[in-house]
Amino acid sequence: MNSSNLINEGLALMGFGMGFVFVFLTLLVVMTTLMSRLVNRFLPEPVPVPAKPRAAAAPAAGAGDQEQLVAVISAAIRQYRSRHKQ
Amino acid sequence: MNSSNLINEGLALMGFGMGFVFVFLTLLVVMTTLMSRLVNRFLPEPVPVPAKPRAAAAPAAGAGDQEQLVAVISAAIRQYRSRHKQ
Amino acid sequence: MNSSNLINEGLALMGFGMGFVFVFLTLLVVMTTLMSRLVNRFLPEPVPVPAKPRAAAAPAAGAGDQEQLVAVISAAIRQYRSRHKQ
Amino acid sequence: MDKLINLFVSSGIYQIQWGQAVMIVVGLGLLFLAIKKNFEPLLLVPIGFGGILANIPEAGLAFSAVENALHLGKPELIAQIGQALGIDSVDPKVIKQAYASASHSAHNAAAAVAMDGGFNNGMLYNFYLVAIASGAAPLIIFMGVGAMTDFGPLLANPKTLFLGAAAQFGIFATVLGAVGLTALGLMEFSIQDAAAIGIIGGADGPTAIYVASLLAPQLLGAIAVSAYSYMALVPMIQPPIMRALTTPEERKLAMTQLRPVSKTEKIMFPLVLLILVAMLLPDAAPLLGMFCFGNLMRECGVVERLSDTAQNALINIVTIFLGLSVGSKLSADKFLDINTLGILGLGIIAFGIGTACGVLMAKLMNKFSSTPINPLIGSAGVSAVPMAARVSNKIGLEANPQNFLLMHAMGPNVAGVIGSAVAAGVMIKFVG
Amino acid sequence: MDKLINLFVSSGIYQIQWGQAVMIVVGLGLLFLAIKKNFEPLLLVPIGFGGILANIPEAGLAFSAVENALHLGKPELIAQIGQALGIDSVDPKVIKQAYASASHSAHNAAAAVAMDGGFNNGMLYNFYLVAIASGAAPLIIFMGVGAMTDFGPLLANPKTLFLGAAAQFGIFATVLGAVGLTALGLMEFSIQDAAAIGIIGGADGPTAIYVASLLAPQLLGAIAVSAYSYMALVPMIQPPIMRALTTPEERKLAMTQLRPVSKTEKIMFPLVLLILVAMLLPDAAPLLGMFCFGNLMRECGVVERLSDTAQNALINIVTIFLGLSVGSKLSADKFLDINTLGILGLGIIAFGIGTACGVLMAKLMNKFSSTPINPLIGSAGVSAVPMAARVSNKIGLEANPQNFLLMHAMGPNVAGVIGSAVAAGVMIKFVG
Amino acid sequence: MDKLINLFVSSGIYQIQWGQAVMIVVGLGLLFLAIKKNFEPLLLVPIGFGGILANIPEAGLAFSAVENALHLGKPELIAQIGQALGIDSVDPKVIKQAYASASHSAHNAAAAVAMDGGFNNGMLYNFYLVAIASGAAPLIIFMGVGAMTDFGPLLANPKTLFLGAAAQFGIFATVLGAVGLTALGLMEFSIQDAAAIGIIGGADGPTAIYVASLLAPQLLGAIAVSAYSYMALVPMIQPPIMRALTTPEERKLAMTQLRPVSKTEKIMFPLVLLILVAMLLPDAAPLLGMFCFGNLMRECGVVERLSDTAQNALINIVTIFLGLSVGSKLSADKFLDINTLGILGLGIIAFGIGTACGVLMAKLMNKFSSTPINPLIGSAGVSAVPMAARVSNKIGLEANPQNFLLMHAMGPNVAGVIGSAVAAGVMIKFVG
Ligand code: NA
Ligand code: NA
Ligand code: NA
Repeated sequence: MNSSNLINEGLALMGFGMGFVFVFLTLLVVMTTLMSRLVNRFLPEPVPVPAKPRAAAAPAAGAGDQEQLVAVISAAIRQYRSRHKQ
Repeated sequence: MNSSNLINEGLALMGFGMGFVFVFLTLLVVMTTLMSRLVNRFLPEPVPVPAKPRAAAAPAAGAGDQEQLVAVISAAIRQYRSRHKQ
Repeated sequence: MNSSNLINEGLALMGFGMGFVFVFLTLLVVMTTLMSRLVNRFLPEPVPVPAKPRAAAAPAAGAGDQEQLVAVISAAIRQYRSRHKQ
Repeated sequence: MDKLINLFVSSGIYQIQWGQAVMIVVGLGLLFLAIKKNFEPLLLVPIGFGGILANIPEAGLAFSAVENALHLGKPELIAQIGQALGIDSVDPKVIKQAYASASHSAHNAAAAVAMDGGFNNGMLYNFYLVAIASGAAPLIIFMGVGAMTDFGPLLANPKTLFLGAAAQFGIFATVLGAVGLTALGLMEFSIQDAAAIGIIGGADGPTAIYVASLLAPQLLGAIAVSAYSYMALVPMIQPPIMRALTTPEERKLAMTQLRPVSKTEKIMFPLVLLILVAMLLPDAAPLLGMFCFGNLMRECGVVERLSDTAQNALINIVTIFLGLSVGSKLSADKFLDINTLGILGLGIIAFGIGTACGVLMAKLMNKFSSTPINPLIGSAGVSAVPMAARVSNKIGLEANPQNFLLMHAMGPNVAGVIGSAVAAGVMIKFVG
Repeated sequence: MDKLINLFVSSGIYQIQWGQAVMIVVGLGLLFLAIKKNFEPLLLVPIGFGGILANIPEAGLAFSAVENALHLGKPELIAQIGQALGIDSVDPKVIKQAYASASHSAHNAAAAVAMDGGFNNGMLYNFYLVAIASGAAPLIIFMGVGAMTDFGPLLANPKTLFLGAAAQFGIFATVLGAVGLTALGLMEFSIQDAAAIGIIGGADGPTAIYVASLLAPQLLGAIAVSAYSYMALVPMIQPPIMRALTTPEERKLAMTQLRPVSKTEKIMFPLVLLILVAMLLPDAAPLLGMFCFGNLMRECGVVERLSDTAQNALINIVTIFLGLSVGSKLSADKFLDINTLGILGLGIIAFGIGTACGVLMAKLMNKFSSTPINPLIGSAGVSAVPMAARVSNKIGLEANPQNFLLMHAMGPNVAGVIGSAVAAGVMIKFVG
Repeated sequence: MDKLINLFVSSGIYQIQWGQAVMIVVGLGLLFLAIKKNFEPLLLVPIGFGGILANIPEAGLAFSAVENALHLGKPELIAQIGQALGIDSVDPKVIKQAYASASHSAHNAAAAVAMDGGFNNGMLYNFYLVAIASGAAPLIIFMGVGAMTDFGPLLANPKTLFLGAAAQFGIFATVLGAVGLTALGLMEFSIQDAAAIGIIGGADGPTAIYVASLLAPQLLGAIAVSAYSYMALVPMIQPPIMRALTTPEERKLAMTQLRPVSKTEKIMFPLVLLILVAMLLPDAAPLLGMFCFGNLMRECGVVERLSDTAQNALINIVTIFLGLSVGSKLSADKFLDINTLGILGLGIIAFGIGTACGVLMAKLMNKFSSTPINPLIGSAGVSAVPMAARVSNKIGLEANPQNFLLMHAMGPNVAGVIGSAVAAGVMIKFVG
């Protein structure tokens, strides 16, 4: 590679690189701000979850958890397969 | 593999499997019970071995330990070789 | 290998081996003694370095450290290259 | 400008496939269950996170060099890989199938071509090779579990081993269920698949992962997720079954206090178990051998520092990589399959049947035993240590607030671990 | 007598080359800086020691089996290695070059010939293969760093992410500097080399090592030494630049107190970041994925034992081997090169430009922001956590003894870690 | 029915060979010595347990894929393996011998055939490859030992290094003994075997394992068991020799108090030792390099977290796998050999001669030294840290209850570690 090519590559890398870093971090600012707002509106000041002993915490799981688990995954699979009919 | 074959395989696996699990655990019950009886008869209520500092514990080893070590291993080797004469 | 050869090898290994071990450890005695003398003369009774919290310790590095780093390494490279001119 | 387009074209937004998006949501769902619902978080946090990583479009973290080359490589390279595998096709899908069933040598030849072409194994794929394909991680975790297990209650009442045996019926019933579903044409499980699925009923994570990695690696993700999820759900799954199969009188039954167990007995037990394994079922030797080794380190009292490390630093390190490696099997093409639903369904059936058989066995033993046996401790035979024993205790306390069954239930509970490892050995022996 | 001569002829004293002696002194110098001047000792002690080991004459600890065979083997063996690499020469130097650029298969073929001839990889070379060439060690350390990172200050003031972005300009300016030096004929860097050198400006050790291992493994030693040395020198490099670019009034600026951040936000943040990486820059997925995973383990509160291990036993073990492996790249033939000087020079420029851009960005943001932003926190955007934030705090206290900037500077400080990992992903994408 | 028969035919009870049964008993014996007699339990518990695992019939845990294929494979597969090794025979025994002495490439070719045939390395064999064949485990343990070693007493009185040198005579006398036994036709040891056996006299476990893995891997099991057993027996072996060679007056001799040693000296010492190794004996560089690295981490005071990890989590993890790997060499076909008895016999002679030479050297030095040297500290030169130093102290106290020799004996004790590592380097250099 001759040297002007190399310099061009360097300039391109700088341009794209800094551009991408700014775009990425800007999006991160936006998404983080949004996330914080949503969390503070819909899950406001959550009672600080003390690391409860697990024995106590586990049974607290709602009775519907297992149906929920299967339901969620089966919905996912159904939707996936409906798109990928062979 | 056709499906009846597969079912047969499943049934065989279940039969042998559960059978083996029960045989194995029954033997374990027998051996464990036997072991506990032997231990409690011949090594009754061993003075609870406090994790002695090793310096103290090591010299407690009987003076015959080294002969014992060599004796046991050489007996083993002798017996083995007497069987496997080439 | 016939057995007298093997014995000779063993004797040679013993001679060279013990010789080398003594030479090595003698040199280590000499160098250690020398090192201790140098340390005790030129870096006498160093104020016991308490494991300072790093935050405090780091800024204590003299201001010339960075020039020093580059200088030392560049001197090394220069000297190396002057010898290895292709 | 080319570069900008290139950047966008190879970005996740442009390239993401529907399945990957779905699986990222599934991964987030597992994290939610682990973090907010306390579903076995030690495993499900790494598994869920690994599942998300595995589905990042274009990153190929969960794929081997060959898979990455087939996805991104030029046609000539793909054709070369096909040749290395001994097939003529240039269709990546065909080649991928051939690769999945290739012999060790053909596998290596294909990998060499892919690497010569500049492709590499993804990070998670390497973790999988080292942690799971080698068999090491589940065995090391089992050693740690052994170092955490107290066989005292079992030694005080060895008969409870029968409860650990009975509860394994869930495993084999599930095998039958899996082959039944296949016979009915609803699923497509081989006998190996069925055996690996059945082991979910053993309620023992490392055993399930070990067996699945040997018998049905392509199902490993679904099997591990299912096993750990249902273990977390034991407090929901078991009580109704236990109540249905027992009368209030039976549940009130008080058991006689356990005799003290001497140190020597505890040291001897892992050795007795090991000898029995050596004599009867060599195929269970890796699993139960490491388990007994961990337990011997715990009980012998002269290697505390090794025992501590096995229970802490080592098991934690291995858990992190085991979890991420299992997550690597949650890539959309492997997980989003009707079989996964079958596995989830069969898994819960296995737990239910195992629980029921344990309770029924306890009722039977109570009939013939000189000392009373509360049927509620039978359900602990499925293992899921120590959750199942706690469930027995809780249901017992509901019936009789003076009746503490916890220590009594720990016997069948640890017996269940042995029982499912034995069942695993039988599976490996017969269909491995 | 033969043996005695043989012993002397193969001893270090007889065989040492000038370059090896110089590098042993350099290794001792690094140890001096680490131990007496507290230059990032956790890395520079193993690196310096590894550097000495790598230069022990005749020991070949840092060399592969092939390199050792080329150095010590008989002519026939050397010729065979040449044939395995597909070249006709019997000149070890020519063969060595061919080996360095050989394909995966040719590499393996040469290694097989060397091992058949009785040569083996050196100890440090094996460490390098396992720790760095596999990519594992920097990623595991990054996971540990994630587990040690508190994103609270960043979440309280997300705008500070822009400071972390601006400071990455040092990276790309350095790339330009490296290609400039090459264009002027002073150095010989490829664009890959330039990119790897630029990452020094990210002030983040594991990221620099990860990128260098992918783009320019032959420069890895110099890049790692440079990165860690300058990170240690941050308290010397940054203050003059910060003072030059700010007025005393600006430095006195007090910032409003940070709002409290909820647990849920902290749990969500690594997931938000992960999704963004997944959508926009898959090439940064290994680095930022492991970082986010570590942070999620820290914040989720249900896997403390894994988080503890990631922050202690695991990261320490990996650091030991990472350091020794980096040291293996300090062998004289790789390190004593004019390029190393270029890397050292460019590295410090990168730090300076990054610092300056961070400060200038903070001044700009202060103009448009509703709440005041002290420009001194901009310099923390280069990362070098937590040293750069401490520098911001210290310079701030000099100007206004009531003004504690530490927590405010932690936001850009951790943002700088994300920023340089993103920059690393871009580099890998475009020139990898 | 077939399956039942199959299960029984492949069970341990049916298949066990006499040798395996014997070795299981030997393994139980080692566990007994470790647990009840406190014989170096940290190593002998894993070694003994590994020995049992290695002898489980049909499990093949200690065998490579090729060995397993030769034992269990069909005749065609066995013939193919023979071809891969370049021999025409179909006799598994002949093929096994060819495999044991095959070149690296032939070894790999045979392994590929075996794996294509569905056979895999056993678990313990894999542990052995990673831990010992790679050389890593003994070196990492030596690093940890370095991090645990205080060279203060040695630095206060460097002359004691001569005692560490003299005690190595046991090593070389044993080499001579081994070749003598071979010359007499009683045993069949090559010069490599003899060298590896001699190292038992170094009374240093990791050094013995490292040397044996390089020079005589087939004897590794017997050498390691012998080394650790005799180290545990030091309190029995040494006292009679020490008493026989000294007069009561000599034993009463009081030594002058040791001067304090500065921090800087302690930091410099590992570097001085490293440089000397680099200049004189590159073959000892891996062993002594890692040892010095561990010691530098300990003394430099700036990397406590690395030093802690090297002394705890890391050394414990490696010890577990090192022990199991050594155990894998206790399979009946390797261990139950007349040579093993020779090794056990020679090992104890080595300890005895080393002890005697140390004491005699101390007596000699006492003649020429300005300060008094109690001959009892000479025996500590065999290493076996810290047991041998404690023995010196104990025998000294018997003669003179006011005379505490412990710290004086620590000097030769750690000198013995250096001495045997140097001897190991010489062995590797000359016969490796
Ligand atoms: Na179970
Ligand atoms: Na940065
Ligand atoms: Na020694």
